[in-house]
Amino acid sequence: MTEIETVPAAERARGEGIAARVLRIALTERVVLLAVLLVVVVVWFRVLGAGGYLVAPYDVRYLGNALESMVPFALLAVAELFVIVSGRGGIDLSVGAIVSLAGMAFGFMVGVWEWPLLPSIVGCIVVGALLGAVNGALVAYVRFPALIATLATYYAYSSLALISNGNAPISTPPVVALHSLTRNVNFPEPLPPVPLHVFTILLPCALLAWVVVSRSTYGRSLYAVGTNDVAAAYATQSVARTRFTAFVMSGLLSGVVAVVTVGQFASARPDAGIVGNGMALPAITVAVLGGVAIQGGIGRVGGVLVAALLVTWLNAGMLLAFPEGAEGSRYQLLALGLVLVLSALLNTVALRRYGRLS
Amino acid sequence: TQQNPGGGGGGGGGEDQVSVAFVPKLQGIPYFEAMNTGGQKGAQELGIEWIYRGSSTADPGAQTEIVNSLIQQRVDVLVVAPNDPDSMAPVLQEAADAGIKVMTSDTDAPNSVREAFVNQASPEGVGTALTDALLEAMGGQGKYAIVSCGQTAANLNSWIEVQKRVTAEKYPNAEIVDIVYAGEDEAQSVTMAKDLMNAHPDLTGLVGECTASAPGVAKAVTEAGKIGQVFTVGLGTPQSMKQYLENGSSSAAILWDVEQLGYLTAWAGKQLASGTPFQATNNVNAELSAVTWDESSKELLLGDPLRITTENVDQYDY
Amino acid sequence: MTSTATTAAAAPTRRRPRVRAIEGQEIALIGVVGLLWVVLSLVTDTFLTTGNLQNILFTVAPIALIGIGMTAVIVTAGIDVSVGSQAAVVMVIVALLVRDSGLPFLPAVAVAVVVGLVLGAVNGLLVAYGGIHPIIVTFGTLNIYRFVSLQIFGTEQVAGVPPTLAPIGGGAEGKLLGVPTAWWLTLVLAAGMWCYMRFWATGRHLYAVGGDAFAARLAGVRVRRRQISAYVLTGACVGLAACILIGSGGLVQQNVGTGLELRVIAAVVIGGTSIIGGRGTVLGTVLGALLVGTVSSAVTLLSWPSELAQLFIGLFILVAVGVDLLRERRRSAR
Amino acid sequence: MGETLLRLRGVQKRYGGVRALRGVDFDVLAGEVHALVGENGAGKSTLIKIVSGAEVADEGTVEIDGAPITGGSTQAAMEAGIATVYQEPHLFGELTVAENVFLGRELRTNGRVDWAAQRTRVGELLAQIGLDPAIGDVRVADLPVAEQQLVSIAKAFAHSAKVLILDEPSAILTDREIEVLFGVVRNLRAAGVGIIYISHRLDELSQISDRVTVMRDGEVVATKPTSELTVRQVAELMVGHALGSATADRPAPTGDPVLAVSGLGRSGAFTGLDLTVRPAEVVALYGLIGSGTDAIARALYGVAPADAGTVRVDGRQVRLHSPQDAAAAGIAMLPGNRKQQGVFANKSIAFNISSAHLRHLAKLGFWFDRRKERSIAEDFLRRIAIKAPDVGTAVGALSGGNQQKVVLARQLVRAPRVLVLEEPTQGVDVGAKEEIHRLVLELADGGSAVLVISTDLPEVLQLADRVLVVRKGAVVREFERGASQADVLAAAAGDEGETAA
Ligand SMILES: Nc1ncnc2c1ncn2[C@@H]1O[C@H](COP(=O)(O)OP(=O)(O)OP(=O)(O)O)[C@@H](O)[C@H]1O
Ligand SMILES: Nc1ncnc2c1ncn2[C@@H]1O[C@H](COP(=O)(O)OP(=O)(O)OP(=O)(O)O)[C@@H](O)[C@H]1O
Ligand SMILES: [Mg+2]
Ligand SMILES: [Mg+2]
Repeated sequence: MTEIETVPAAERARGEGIAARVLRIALTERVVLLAVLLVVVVVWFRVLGAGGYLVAPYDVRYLGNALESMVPFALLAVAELFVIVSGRGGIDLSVGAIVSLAGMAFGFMVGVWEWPLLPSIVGCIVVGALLGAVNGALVAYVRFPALIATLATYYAYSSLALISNGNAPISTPPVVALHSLTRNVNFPEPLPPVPLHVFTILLPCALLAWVVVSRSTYGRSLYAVGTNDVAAAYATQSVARTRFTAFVMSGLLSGVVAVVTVGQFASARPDAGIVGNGMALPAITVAVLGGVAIQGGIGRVGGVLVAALLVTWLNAGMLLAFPEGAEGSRYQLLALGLVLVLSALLNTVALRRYGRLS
Repeated sequence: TQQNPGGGGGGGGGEDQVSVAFVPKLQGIPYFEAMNTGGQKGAQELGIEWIYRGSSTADPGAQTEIVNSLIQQRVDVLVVAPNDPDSMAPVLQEAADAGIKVMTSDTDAPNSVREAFVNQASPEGVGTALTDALLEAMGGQGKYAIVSCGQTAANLNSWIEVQKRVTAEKYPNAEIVDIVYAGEDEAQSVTMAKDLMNAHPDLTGLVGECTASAPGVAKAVTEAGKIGQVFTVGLGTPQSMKQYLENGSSSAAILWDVEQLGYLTAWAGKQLASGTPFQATNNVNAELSAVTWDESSKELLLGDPLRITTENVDQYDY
Repeated sequence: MTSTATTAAAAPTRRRPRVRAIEGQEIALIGVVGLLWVVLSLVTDTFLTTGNLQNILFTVAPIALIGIGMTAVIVTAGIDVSVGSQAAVVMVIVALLVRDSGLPFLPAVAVAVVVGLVLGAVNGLLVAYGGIHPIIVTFGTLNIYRFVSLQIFGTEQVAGVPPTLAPIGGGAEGKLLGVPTAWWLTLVLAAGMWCYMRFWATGRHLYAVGGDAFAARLAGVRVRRRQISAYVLTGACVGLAACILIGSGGLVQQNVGTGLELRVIAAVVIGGTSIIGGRGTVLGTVLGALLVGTVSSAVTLLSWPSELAQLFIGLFILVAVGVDLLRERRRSAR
Repeated sequence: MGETLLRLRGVQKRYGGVRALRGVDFDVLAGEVHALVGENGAGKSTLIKIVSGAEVADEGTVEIDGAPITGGSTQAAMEAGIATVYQEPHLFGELTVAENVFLGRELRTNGRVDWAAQRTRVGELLAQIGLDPAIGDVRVADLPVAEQQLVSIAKAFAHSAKVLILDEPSAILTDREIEVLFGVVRNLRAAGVGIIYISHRLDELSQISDRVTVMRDGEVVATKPTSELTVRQVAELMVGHALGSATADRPAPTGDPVLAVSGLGRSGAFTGLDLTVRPAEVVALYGLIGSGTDAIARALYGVAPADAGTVRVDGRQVRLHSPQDAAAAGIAMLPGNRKQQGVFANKSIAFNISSAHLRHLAKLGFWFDRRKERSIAEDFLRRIAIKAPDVGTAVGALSGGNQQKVVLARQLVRAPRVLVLEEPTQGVDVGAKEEIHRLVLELADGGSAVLVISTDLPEVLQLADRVLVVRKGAVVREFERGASQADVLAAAAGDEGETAA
């Protein structure tokens, strides 16, 4: 993907030793850096486990299980990739709220109006896309700063989700039955059981997103618009539509996540996407960790997915390493914060070391 | 399955003692810490291992991850106070499939495979106690409002239903004028309580529905200088209510003996693990000599709620 | 920036807009807030009561106070999403000191401010010298500071905090001439900051840094020092706000401050501060906070379901910023 | 001429792999104007950035008045008496003119900024460079570009400097503004200030400079008194080889007009524009900055659509409401502001060239054909000597001239019927300039219509078959090939007394 190459060509042209090259790639290619980190994390926890420092084996079975919690964040991080790459401070704070609201819509379709499954899923995703389209219209056409528009819709959507069913979750039998969407599928040993929706939802969506971002003409204009929208306009790109579409994609993926969460929770919760710290901040964090540059025009689906996997398995390990009370979930916070800041620092070092143009 | 020698806290499956794991809704609020204390006490006396693990936010997703880690740990008994009963049901199913005995405590997951629910007090009991305590202070009449917490919290909502009914039936001259949701946020509940007092100048009562808003409404009354005009009761933990009980801004805190609830949970866990069936009434310990078991709903009932006032507040160190 | 003007064809030297003392956005806001207050006073007989106004002002104070720092940060094209976690750290430390070591008022405030300064400085240094985008830095520290505060809490929350800080709390002691002292404090600081950002050289430099940091550096502006100062100031404001939030004591929960950052940012952007930096004033921020506070209390006063509050806040953000957008567009169209 | 004010010895600077400076020695004497010229990427700006503290030299020394300055602090450099106008004007739209002029070095009385003093001082400065003194407290964002550039020059005169550096100040100035500039420069020289003057307009050197230093590939190839050099010699030193004469006399174009514009207008910008360009014809629109030529270009390309009149391409009337419309009609445009409107700096050459042809490069309507993209880019890399190792190189790593070639290449991928060029060689060195002219004429010879919009008069006269002079948004005169500079300039400037803005 030379189009997001940031290392001066002269750099590559200059003769350099293998070791130096490896170091350079590890430091400048976010995906590689993350992959390395991922291996380190897994190996490290295996070692801890072997040394008896974990309260339970950190084995493939457990890692397979952990994937369940990865799916929403991976998808939402990809959603953030679209909007952040689209540039001019693109960001979507409303994804969590969209998950809540679209999820409630899904709940009504399946659980109250008793639509069949497929139409309901489509319906849910469409609702998500529409909510995203509102953001897109505000940002791309009315030209609100993305942070402001999505902050506003975050508030609005969350409150609508709560009002929609008088604060109550929807968990009628048809909704409860949806849990089968996210059941584990077993494989012959030594393969671990893996949540079904990793195959039915995460991988297809990720592949689709990759094609759109990295292999389609839309992806090209997305990067162009995100890098320099004035130049993009002169290069006959329709800037507004490209940005708009990015937000629609974000909403659409949030709709998909809504389906997943309703399945996972076996109920449509009006606060699904906003309880605790909400889903938006973690998703943005994962996206950024995955190498999506806040100033736009830079970022890859691959990086984001690896980042999501890294965070998931790191968190899973933390729970076994710090069994006492809330220690586990606390150290998850610390780890996430440190990984984020340190990897960003590494980038700075890399850029200072290898030079970054404009 | 691989063993892990002396795995920190020796969680690992089936060896030495019975391990009972309790997952609270969230960590770091006195309520569940007290349950933990009681649980540990119980574990000591009953010779079982007590594991206590929770998230720092009341977030169903986070809770599921924790439960997964405990399933992975192959504990013998898993006890959960679910943030979201519906979403917990399937997870409990997975635990059961992994051969773990599952139960709920403090909050139930009705349509789940749990084999027992340790119920601190019936919604009926709590709702009535709250209403009675408040209207006693209000002189059996007047307008009052409820500051609840999470909009979706199942058991809070069930108590509120009872309060509505009891008020209507028992206190014709009393009226609930508003119900607001402040989240699990004390500062927010203070603000909203003040808003309510401003919105209804003739308001004479406030209920803090959870351990965050109970002290919250009392603080609001104190700051508004309306002690004696506006009475509050709430579902608060003794130490956090103490100062307000003493300055009179709170007439009473409704709760139950949380440590005993923890103890009972541990005891029930042991029973399940050893396959001993529950009796109609069970003698658990000195304080809990007659805990009733309802076979149909598979519920252990701790007993009647406590009314905590200046007299008895110092008996509780949480 | 120069590009903004490429559309402007030769405009005659006369009728050129001078810079005004109060920006259009602030006028618009004063209008909106004023209108809202008038309407509420008319439709409810409970809005225009000292009790209610005091409550609004007191609730708004911490948001506006942190907003003062946040305005500076956002004007330098930065952002600080860690303020909520910062507040948690300060509050637990101060609450424990006040309760367990009986720390008196002034020292307590001093401690709060110092802790805030330190937390802010960490952000500032990472932004200025770490060369990391502010939103990344503060997302990181958001998690880290939350961890720190939880570790200090331990398994407990801090209950039974004595009313040491009541003089700036929400109670009767916290009033001066019937107005919450917390609000006086906010007003004084806001006024000071307003003058600083308008008349002091380094204050103006904040705008230059936000406009184009590299160009500012070429012009001899101490870019890094300005960036750091903005985050440090925010930390200090968080310190003070924390004291207000502890106020007349009572309970400090482990989840204090969650979501605070969004409320503050909302106030700042409603106040007309450009999220891409280089533009904005403290006055706008205070008005923005006032608007948000009024809306959420109004919802209760009208006994509408409380979850509607957020809906209206969302809409008001769009309205307030929309007005600003139109104004901007007309200006650049000239 | 006085003693040495500025002395550089063995200065080296590397950007990642690029060696921008390889051991440069350079002196500036008191009271001299020292011209610094070189091809794009020769290292001029880098040298300047080091002297002014914006960058730190890897090796070598910089002395002011014999006192070595440690680089890396623009503050320190300024205190040492160095004032700089950078290549791209750096102004702050939200700050007033006065605040911009004194930014970082405000006039203070006991600590506080002395706004009154600044206002009076800025008034004088603005008057000096022929601007309305009253605009001192106007937001810069509210000024037209030309005035902004002048403001950025006023900035450099604001403080009494020992050494004044002007990096291509004339690049976007009109000739009469340049005259104002020269006037001020001469006064400063007389006052004993040492001035470094960077420009690609070699014809300026003889008017303003005392000595010339020529750089090539990060090295100084010559430093001589201006009097001892002809423009041609300088140019040859820059490129390192003898130059062929560029002026092509081309057959008089014939045939039906490719581009026919009638009554075109946009309120507030220009009115009643009639013009036709025949196949293989190059027509130039010449006007001072602010005359409206840029608006005409944007209207023809649909960026800022016209609100009156019609445009026909090959006889068909076309609707131009967006660049897409223009492209569909066969109109391509080379935008005037390379940095803002042209390049995707951190993206590859291939990306930059293909970016205007995504649909053209699509399979099945959405799949992007990266192989085709690559081959097209490599083809251009060969055809027009773009100095880059491969098409994967990030465009930001190239110097101005090479960036310009890439942006031009983008317009040539599908030979357009009409090519609109806005300032095609702004800030581009003679070598690259020749190259770009050759490409443009090639395209024209292929039967396309070319419309050049430039404020670089020699270029206009050299390139165009016909020159239309635009003033105040209307065509005031037309010249055939061979018109004299003086006539055209006079027509463009109009009668004395009115401001260039
Ligand atoms: N920030 C940078 N990072 C990497 N390389 C750079 C940077 N700035 C300049 N260069 C490289 O250093 C060399 C000198 O650039 P410089 O801008 O000094 O040339 P110049 O003489 O000013 O050219 P021009 O006449 O186009 O302004 C060029 O090869 C350029 O690509
Ligand atoms: N973004 C940057 N990239 C590279 N170098 C920088 C950057 N910002 C500053 N510097 C270098 O560090 C020096 C000091 O930073 P700057 O003057 O911008 O802020 P400052 O407050 O003066 O920093 P300090 O307090 O460390 O002097 C600058 O003169 C410049 O050489
Ligand atoms: Mg410095
Ligand atoms: Mg240059």
